[in-house]
Amino acid sequence: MSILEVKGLGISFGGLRAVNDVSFAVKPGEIVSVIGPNGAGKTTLFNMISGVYMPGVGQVFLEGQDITARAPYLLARQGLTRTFQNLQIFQEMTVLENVIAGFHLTERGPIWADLLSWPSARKRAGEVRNGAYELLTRVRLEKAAEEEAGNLSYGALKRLEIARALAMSPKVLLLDEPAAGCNAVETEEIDALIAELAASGIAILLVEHDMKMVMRISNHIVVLDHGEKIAEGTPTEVSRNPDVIAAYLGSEEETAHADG
Amino acid sequence: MDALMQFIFSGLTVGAVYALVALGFTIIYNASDVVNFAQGEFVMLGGMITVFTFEAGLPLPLAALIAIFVTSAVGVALNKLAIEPARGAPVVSLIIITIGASIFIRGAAQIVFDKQLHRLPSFSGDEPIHMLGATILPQSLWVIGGALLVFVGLYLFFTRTLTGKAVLATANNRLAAQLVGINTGFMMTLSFALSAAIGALAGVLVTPITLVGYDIGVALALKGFAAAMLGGMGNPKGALAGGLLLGLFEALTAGYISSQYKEAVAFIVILAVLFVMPQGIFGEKKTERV
Amino acid sequence: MKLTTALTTLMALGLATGAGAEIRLGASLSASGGAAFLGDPEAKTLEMLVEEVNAAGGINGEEIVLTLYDDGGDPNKARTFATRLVEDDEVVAIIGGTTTGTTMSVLSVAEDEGIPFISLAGAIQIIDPVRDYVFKTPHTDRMACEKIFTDMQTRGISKIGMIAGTDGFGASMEAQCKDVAGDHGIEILVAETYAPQDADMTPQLTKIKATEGVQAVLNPGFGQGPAIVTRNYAQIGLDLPLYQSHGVASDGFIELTGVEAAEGVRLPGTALLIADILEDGDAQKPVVMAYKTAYEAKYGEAVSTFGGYAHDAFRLMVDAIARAGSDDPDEIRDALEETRDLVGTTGIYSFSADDHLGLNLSAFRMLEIRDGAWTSID
Amino acid sequence: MTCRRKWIQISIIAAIMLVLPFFFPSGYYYRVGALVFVNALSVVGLVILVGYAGQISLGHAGFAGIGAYACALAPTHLGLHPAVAILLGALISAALALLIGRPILRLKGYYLGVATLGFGILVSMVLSNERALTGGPDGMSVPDLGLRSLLRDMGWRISGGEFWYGLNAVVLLIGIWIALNLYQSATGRAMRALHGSEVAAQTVGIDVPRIKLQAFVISAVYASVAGSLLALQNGFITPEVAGFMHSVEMVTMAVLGGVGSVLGATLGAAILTLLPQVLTVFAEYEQLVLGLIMVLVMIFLPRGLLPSIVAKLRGRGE
Repeated sequence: MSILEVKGLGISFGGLRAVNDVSFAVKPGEIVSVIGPNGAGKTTLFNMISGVYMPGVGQVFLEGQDITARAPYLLARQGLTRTFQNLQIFQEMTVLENVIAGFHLTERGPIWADLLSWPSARKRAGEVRNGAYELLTRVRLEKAAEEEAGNLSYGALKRLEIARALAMSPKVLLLDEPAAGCNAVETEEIDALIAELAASGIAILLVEHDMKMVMRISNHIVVLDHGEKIAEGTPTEVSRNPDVIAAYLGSEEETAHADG
Repeated sequence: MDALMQFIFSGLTVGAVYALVALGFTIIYNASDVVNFAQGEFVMLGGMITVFTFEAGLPLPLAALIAIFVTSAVGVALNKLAIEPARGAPVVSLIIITIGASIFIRGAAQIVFDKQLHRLPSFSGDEPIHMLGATILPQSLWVIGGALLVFVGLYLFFTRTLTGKAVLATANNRLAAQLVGINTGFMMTLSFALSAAIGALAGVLVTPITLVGYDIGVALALKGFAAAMLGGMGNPKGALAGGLLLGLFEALTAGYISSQYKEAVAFIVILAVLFVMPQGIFGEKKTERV
Repeated sequence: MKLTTALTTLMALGLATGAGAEIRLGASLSASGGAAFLGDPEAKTLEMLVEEVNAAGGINGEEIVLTLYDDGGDPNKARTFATRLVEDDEVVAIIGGTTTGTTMSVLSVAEDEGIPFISLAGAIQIIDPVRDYVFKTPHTDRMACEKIFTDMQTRGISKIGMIAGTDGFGASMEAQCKDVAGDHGIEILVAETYAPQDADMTPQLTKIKATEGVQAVLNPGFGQGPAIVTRNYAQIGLDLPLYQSHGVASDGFIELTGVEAAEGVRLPGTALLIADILEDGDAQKPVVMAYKTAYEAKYGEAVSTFGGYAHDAFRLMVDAIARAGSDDPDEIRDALEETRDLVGTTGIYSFSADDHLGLNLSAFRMLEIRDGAWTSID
Repeated sequence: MTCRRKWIQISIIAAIMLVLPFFFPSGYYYRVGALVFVNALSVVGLVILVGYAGQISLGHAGFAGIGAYACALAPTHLGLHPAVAILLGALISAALALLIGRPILRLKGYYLGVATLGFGILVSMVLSNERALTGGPDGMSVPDLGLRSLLRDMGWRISGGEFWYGLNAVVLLIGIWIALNLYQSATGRAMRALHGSEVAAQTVGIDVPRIKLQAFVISAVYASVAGSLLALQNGFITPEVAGFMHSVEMVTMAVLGGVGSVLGATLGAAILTLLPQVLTVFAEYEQLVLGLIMVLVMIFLPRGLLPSIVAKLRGRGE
């Protein structure tokens, strides 16, 4: 039984079809990667699934429930969350606070209790603080806990985003290029982290450019080109698919021309 | 019917004043993403300098030219001394800077000039023109014509000239603009000069109708800002439409509903429009990239 | 508690050393802001007159020290400055309050601290009910309405339209006029308003023009509004008599309006405006001429009624201090209340325990603009 | 921020409030102090809206106007005690903020600016035009709070200046305490999170419109209470209190001092309240100097006085 199911999803921007009729499913504990050349519509697909964009056609199901175009914060409350390709960090908060913010759903209480620093509010804050430390340790950022997040390196911020997403104990986690801009060591760390998360039962949907990583950790791969799904299958199946090879080669040629 | 025409003439006259101020907002916003709350002071300077040079004995056209030139220089100075050094500051800081600058200019004007009200003679006399059962002053036609002319000029500038497109590119992505060889610093200077010149021109045109004093800028800036936002900030079409609409709302409300609440009605309309169109009438909807 | 005692000791010390060969006067005026049009000539007048009096040897040999603050028309600031004048600058009397709002703020400080205060604002509530320490020099706007309505009656006008500014001056006078119109058999058929910085009033005037039976139009307001109203009035061809208020009683008004549009406009003004054509026997002529000549020579601009209010307030204060022979605030207050027949630019003042304005309608002169000049038609 | 830092900040301010009067040469300084506190109160509210949640308001004086006129009107028309009127004003402000906040807060940046500006202008217009009720532009008087005479009956005689200095100080301290509580709470963190990135805030389950609305309502209540206190201590109120310039003044105080920090905002309020008093020595150059200071601070200390100074000191220390 799949936890996340995408059926015939599509969207157009000003007459241009960015994504067209894409369907696939993710099971708990599974790592599904979406790959494709630049501009294939991967991030747009993510934005539709996570409620940032309203899909033109198609549906998204979470645990069998239709969640199409539902606001992101409601999806979060149902256990679906994501990270971002261009980082979306709470810059002026400390690293620890960023993760605590991820515990929002656990921590929130009546506003008057927050305003008056009522014991219940302080108790809640104390609890999530410990949880946040644990998560920071897990992504090895515990030493930077009190630093302003804006001061961290790119790779560290990528890990911070994952920690923040984990804070809300998601059932489905969408990771948009988690290893982009990371060095080999950092990539490996993230690699291991993702595998660990999947092992704990979280369904993971991944967009990633690092093909080695994708091939290594994915259970299932969806290939997009010009907004259309052109192939789907296990890493081995996909890597042998002639359409996929053509799409990648073609796009590289185009890129070469554009650069020249 | 005659009354309606009179209300419309009044609305167009006042609306053209707002539109001229709003057009000034548009240029600077297009080049720098800054809403310049000192825009009203440019209008004031245009009027005051013309009045004082004219009273000193210079012919009116020459006095107006001097005013426009001096005000442009003030605009450039504003950019160099206050806006450029604060590049990248958050919106609130920029609002404070331009409001601070407007207080400064006003403070200087009350010392350099005076605190009295002044008027210029109308360019084509005071004999009202009878049209469609209503009357309009020749000076109103000057103002309306001025607004239209500035609008057409700006429209062509931004869509047909390379420099105009370079100004837009500067606002859109400063770094990218620099990379393709646009002198972004010059574009900023140019847009402040142009914006100040348009403000000063507005001052020259409206002084025979609305009179000028050192403190007329705030009210004008507020109305011009509201008009620009109504039309959609950054678009000359929006500035013109926003200004004229705001003027018409006020005049028609004064004529048919209540003169006491004409501004209230105007603002309620603005709120309603923004509720439906959060980017104003002609504003572009921005899609957030994440 | 200790604090309080420490403070009072300190203040007592301050007072003791403060009382020397000088008389401390305070003023809070709106020399900038929306009412700068009024406050600016007031401030200039006070500064000029202090110089004048000190040059002539001061009051009973004591020099006047004027502390003048610009409250920008903000009542909150005015109150702070009033507190500062009383507590910190230790003045013995205050002149000021350009607008009714600022006056009301200063007034409560003056009353609480027992400092005589002469206001330069129009509203009747400043001196009605009479407060111990509060006086004022301008006519009330109610009197202006009465003067205008009386003139209308003599011309056989009984139905009028009104267009008023929404600033304090316009709104207050509009309300007073509505209040007293009935007493003079005047019916207000239509009442319109405009905001102080409006550029065009033709919609409102068109409505008035379209109202059946209107015989004249009255425009309470100050600043550019009345000038634009008068020009729009001519533009849409309204040929009914137009009455303006004392708020625009200055030569500047004719300049801003233009000679043609201003022709025939009537308003209640003071002797100051027609100084040149006052009859030689007129009691006010020497005072008015002296002030006008000195002011125009010093500042190079025409005198206005508002500067005249400050002039009168200063003269009243100096006269009272001289008669009191002391700079004790209470004695100055008593002397002020005993003022009899002091000739000012606005009128001839006589205060009493139940009249802290001391002017009657006779001080107002109905003026008409003819060929770009003021003429008296009383 | 830890709990300890919260109490350190509050203690510092309380200590300054207590010590200052020993250096006051005259009763006028109590008046200025009381004004500083009242302005600081509304600015602390703005810190929550602008500093925490990253939203703009150019019409917050509208709420101050509502608070002020509640204290002027409710006692005469409804027979309420002025102290109750403060609460009534706060309630009306909160309700109004709740009502208009939803549609307005969907707007961003300058569009939000013009919408809030419009709200402020509407309030001041109603106050100014409904002459029969509000006395129009000339304003109306406000009844005495009665607390001072109560103290007098209890044998504690203090001047009006001292009374308002003390009362406003206490209210401001409470206001600061609440703002600091909020800062380190779930709600406050959610506000700061959406300031950093609205879309990311959503992905952790934060109901962005709701949290924005909460910030708007809370800051409206601050402005309203500050307006009430101002009206009560002045004993007289005009529509200026709701005017555009007052809104701008509030935002300027917040930004000048450092809009992200409660302490900085308090400093900003102090400086901008004191400035016009100090600048009287410049006479007609006052406006010129004021404008110049605003521009210079924003250019050279873009994060506001306090945060910039703190950052500089830290930089030197390291």
